[in-house]
Amino acid sequence: MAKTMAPQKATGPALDPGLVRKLLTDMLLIRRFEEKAAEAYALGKIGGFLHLYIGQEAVAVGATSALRPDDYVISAYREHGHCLAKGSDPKRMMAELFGRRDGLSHGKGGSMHLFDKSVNFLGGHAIVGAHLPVAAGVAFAIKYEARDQVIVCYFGDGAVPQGEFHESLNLAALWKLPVIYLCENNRYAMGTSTDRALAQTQIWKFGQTYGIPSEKVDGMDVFAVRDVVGRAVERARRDTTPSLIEADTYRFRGHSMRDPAGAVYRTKEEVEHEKERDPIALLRQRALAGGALTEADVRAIEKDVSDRIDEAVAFADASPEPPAEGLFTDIYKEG
Amino acid sequence: MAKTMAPQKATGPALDPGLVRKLLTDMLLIRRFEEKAAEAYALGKIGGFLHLYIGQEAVAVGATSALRPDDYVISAYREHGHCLAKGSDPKRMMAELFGRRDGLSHGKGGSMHLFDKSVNFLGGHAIVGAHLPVAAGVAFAIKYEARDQVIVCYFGDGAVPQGEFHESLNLAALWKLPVIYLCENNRYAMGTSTDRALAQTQIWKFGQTYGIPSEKVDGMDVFAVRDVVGRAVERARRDTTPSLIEADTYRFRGHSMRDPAGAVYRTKEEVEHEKERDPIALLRQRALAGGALTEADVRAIEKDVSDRIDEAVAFADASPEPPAEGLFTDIYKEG
Amino acid sequence: MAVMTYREALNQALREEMRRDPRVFVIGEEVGLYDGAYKVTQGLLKEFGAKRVVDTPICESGFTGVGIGAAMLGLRPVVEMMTFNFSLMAMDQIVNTAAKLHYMSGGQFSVPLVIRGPGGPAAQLAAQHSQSMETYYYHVPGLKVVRPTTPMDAKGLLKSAIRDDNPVIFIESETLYHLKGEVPDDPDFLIPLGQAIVRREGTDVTVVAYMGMMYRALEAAEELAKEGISVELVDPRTLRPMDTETIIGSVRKTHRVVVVEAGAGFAGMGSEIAAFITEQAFDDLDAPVERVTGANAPMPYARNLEKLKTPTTEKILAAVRRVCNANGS
Amino acid sequence: MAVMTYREALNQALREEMRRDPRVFVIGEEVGLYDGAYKVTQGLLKEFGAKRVVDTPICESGFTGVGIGAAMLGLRPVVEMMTFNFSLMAMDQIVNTAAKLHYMSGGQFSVPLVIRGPGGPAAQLAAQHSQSMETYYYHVPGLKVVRPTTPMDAKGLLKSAIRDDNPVIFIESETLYHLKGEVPDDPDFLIPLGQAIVRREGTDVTVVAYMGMMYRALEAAEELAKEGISVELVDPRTLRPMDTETIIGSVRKTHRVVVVEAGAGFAGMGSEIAAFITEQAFDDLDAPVERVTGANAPMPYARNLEKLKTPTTEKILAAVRRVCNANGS
Ligand SMILES: Cc1ncc(C[n+]2csc(CCOP(=O)(O)OP(=O)(O)O)c2C)c(N)n1
Ligand SMILES: Cc1ncc(C[n+]2csc(CCOP(=O)(O)OP(=O)(O)O)c2C)c(N)n1
Ligand SMILES: [Mg+2]
Ligand SMILES: [Mg+2]
Repeated sequence: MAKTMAPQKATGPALDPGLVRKLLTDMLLIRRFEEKAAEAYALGKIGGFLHLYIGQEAVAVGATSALRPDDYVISAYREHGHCLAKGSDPKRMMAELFGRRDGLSHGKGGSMHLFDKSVNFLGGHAIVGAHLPVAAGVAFAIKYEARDQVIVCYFGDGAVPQGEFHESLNLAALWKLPVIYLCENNRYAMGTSTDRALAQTQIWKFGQTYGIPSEKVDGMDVFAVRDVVGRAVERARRDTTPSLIEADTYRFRGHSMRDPAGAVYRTKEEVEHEKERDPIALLRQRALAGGALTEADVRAIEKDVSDRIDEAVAFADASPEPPAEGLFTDIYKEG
Repeated sequence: MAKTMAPQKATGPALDPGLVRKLLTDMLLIRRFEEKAAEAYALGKIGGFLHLYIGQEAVAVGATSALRPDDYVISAYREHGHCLAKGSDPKRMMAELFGRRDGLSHGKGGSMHLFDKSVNFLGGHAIVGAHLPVAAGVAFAIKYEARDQVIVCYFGDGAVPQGEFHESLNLAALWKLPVIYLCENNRYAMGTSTDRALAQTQIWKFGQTYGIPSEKVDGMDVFAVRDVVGRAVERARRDTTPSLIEADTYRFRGHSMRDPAGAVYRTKEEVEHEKERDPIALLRQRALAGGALTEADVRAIEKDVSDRIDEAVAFADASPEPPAEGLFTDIYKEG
Repeated sequence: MAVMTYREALNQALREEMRRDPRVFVIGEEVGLYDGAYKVTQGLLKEFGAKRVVDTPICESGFTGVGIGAAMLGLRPVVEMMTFNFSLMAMDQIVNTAAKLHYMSGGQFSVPLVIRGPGGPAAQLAAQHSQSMETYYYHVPGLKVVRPTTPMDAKGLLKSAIRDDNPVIFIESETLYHLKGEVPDDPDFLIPLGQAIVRREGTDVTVVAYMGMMYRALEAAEELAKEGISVELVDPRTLRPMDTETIIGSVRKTHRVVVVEAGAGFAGMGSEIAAFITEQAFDDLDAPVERVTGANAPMPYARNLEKLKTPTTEKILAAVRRVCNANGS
Repeated sequence: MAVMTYREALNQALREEMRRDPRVFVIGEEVGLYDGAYKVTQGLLKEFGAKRVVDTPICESGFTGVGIGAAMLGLRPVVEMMTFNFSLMAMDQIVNTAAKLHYMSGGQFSVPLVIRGPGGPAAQLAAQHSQSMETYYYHVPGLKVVRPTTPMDAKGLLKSAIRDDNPVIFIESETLYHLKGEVPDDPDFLIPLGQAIVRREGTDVTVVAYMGMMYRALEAAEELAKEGISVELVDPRTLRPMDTETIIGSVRKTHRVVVVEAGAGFAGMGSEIAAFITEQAFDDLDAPVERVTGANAPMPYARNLEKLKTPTTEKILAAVRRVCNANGS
């Protein structure tokens, strides 16, 4: 019954220029969005915790490129990339980070709690492991109503030792729910490397035990992620089969803005070495080498993305504080 | 790193009459204790929930026979057998079930919460799954103090879908703790059969994923259990290696006294069929066939056990109610 | 009106709401094939099938999360906790996710979820299985908390809870399941959340109580009537939102209050009731608000100790007499 | 006496107790190699090694259970919750196992365990990361609950907690870690659990507050002194067992009380304090006990809303003025 596979490397189909453009744009959008967010944080315009996704962009963009707009996505607190990739408006996202009225949640959620119903982005959850059962519940509802959507649930390697990971895999497998659990294994949960947290560091293998199709993928290769997730989506859409995918990736920054990148738990050399696998650089290189894009195309994309992000920052800056009444609205939904 | 084995059947060494006598006595002691407890429950002398272990005696007795007296045991709420096998006094146990002053916990714990420090029996825990991390903690302390004890942690198939099972296996494996997780798979958690609760019904396989030595054993065969646990104990004592053991067993009675045996979730035929594997009958038969015991020996053992249990009931009956002050003692340990 | 047990009233509420709205489903341990550990869901599997009556493995956190996720998509799950003691396993899901999603998303998502099951003192189930769990939940903004005392309330309040767009903690009582009472047949009979009820009118003293304690308070009230003390009995029914108005109204009339609760008193259910009464009606009070609470101890197993743990009618009587003898200050 | 931060005082307490007793060890997420998410355990790994400073995977229920098991065997674990918000994941372990083992075993086993970490409002961490968690625990028989306000208390109370034979919930404050104060050097300096302290003597009104709220209350007291209102400030320090005597003593002197709490008020920390004061000192009160509490809402992210959520010095001032203007009834 267990359908398991050996770790997957990128497959190499001929590149479709339209697709490449889309992927590169989305990855750059995330990168620039977060660079600007980091600046704003330094200026005190963003408060609380800010967890940057920089380095992991290929996962969100590759995965989302395999989804339909009406499919669902849910994530943890390092979710800017997932939310942007799903098609959320960077202006409203940035305004949320700034804690402003025009933010996605009118400033009530902040960086860790982005929600965008208009693109079926279900948050933004800051308790490690807690959104995994919720994802199973979304898949349950999809199946209950016999719809043909799927949900992708992103989570970190840090959620794997948490019991809810196990409860969720069991329920998803037992009830055959159309959920794709996508673990972004960036090797660390804060300062804890996977080998100090897990007796089994090959995370995809946990799915095997439950008979869930389980694969590992190079999370720096946007096409590889797209392929693997694409297959999982197909299975889920066809007959509500769940999947577990482990994407090998790396965060280039610290855990949050409060954790310097070159922290005690990993070496500068390791970080520098991993940066050579920068997923955006890899895609750009491949696009140019294969002729899918020209240098001019890339420059135009970069310019366009920069403009959109500048616009987002200006929008956020101009948005007023949420009104005081906001403190007491949305606690309960009124009849 | 994963050391895994195929399901184990009984091995067949020549029977040691002393050992056979001990095993049969202990199994009968549990059986009679519980039969009398059931009677007392019907008479209203025992209240609350009463979960009988009848049918599973080979597991507790086989496992404990592989332990030293100073080893630890911890269990869930179906723990009379584990507590008795560990050497606790049936008189004080019965008095606890009766809610009397001379009970192990002076009547404060009851059937689901037996504790006996004098024999290193650590309870009696009624929240499914919750004692599994506690067992890891006991093993942690053993290792911390560089002692050579081990702990056996009994739990049901119903605890496997609970997240704490997963958290415990991971910690035990990651930190290499001398704990033996012994799952008594009696095929049902209340009215839920394992195939309706678990995507993976071969419970021993969960240990594999964590690289824990994992085995399955016929839980109706006291020698087979003794062997498998014996090897696990050896590993744990030698170099603090944890183990997961799945013992195939069956409860002959309902989930508790409130659940009639022939309930909706299983057939009468199934129950009758399983009763043919009665572990006590099997042992008796084997002992007689192999010449380890004579009919007279068996009768003497039965008589002796009956007397001890009658004594236990008389003791419990004669013990007074706990004093009213007991309500407020033992809430906090005083300096 | 039909006479039925509290258990049957709950069952009928579930049945009616499931018939009315295909988005309503029941999920939890033993709710289907076994017909419910306490038989509240009896017959539902047969009528509605396994799609809508979902047996779960033992994983409170997991299946509560499933309820939340399904509710986010617009279904209306009724999650059964076999007993509320086990809800501690799902505490994070309830407090950090269910209660906060609507707020954190700025109103984009809501969680129309009911979590129901028995809670409170049971019969000799000891420390881990016999606890008053409402104390853990009624503090939490974003949750509603209901404790129905009668069969009629059980039905009317459960139906309202299922139709409510917010997460509702609905705690029944094992010891009341067999209790009989009149229950309206009308499938649109609802009791709104957030309304207390005066169960017995009186003039001398207000007693606030619910669930099993209400019945003991009633007994006490009848006894006291013989002594010429007229007791007004108020049952909050919903603990959050609390109908402070009805309670304060009664206090302004009687000037004396006893609050009864089954659980351990220190920082328990009655603390808030005592506090807001004093805050809002201080000048109307002729005596301090007295609390009659369970002993400040875990629940012991032994029958005699268990009896000492839970408030008796005698303790209520004594407290009422005390506040009535206090001279107005 | 040395001047050090609250964080350093906690660190020193851990260090001294670990030196004193080899059974004491620290366990939790990031306590070792990372030196603690909030650096409270800084340097401990270096001094005591990985055996006694144990980094865990993220599994609050699991490692809390490990603490309980180790404590049953006589070790004295100090479990760090990275923040107390995450303790909801371990709620069942804490409430159903740690708090009840001693009782259920009739005194045979005990659980000398400290669970510590920051809790309470933080800076723009929003609904899931910024909550006053003491409310969930101080109700539970079998637990002790401590909230230290000053560096000296942080040290003296943590040392007592570690030496205590019972499970102690020890909730620090993220926003106070940098606060400096005098701390005795004596490694046997202890502050007993269960003793409140009068932080400022006064005659007109008693203000009960702790942690961050105590500092706002102090500010208010100084302001009020200028108006001729003399405020007595009482800090309970330990919430369970609560030193009701000291608090009641102060009330009998001042006849007026304001209770301040950071968390959402309804059924929060202050409810019990208000309730027992009224119960025990009703005739001494010249005004109802006022509660100044956090708004009854989840914590919003936006800075301006966050400010509105938590009680300000202004709100305390207003409440004190109100109770002082109330005429004795
Ligand atoms: C239940 C819980 N425990 C602890 C934390 C604190 N915490 C926040 S993020 C984090 C590390 C998570 O790592 P991982 O899941 O690998 O995600 P990554 O940060 O690498 O994206 C921890 C421990 C939390 N938010 N929730
Ligand atoms: C956390 C929790 N959920 C639910 C229950 C109610 N309950 C008690 S026993 C039980 C079944 C457990 O089955 P299993 O673990 O297989 O043990 P067995 O009864 O077969 O010995 C359930 C659901 C509980 N005690 N704890
Ligand atoms: Mg990670
Ligand atoms: Mg079972």
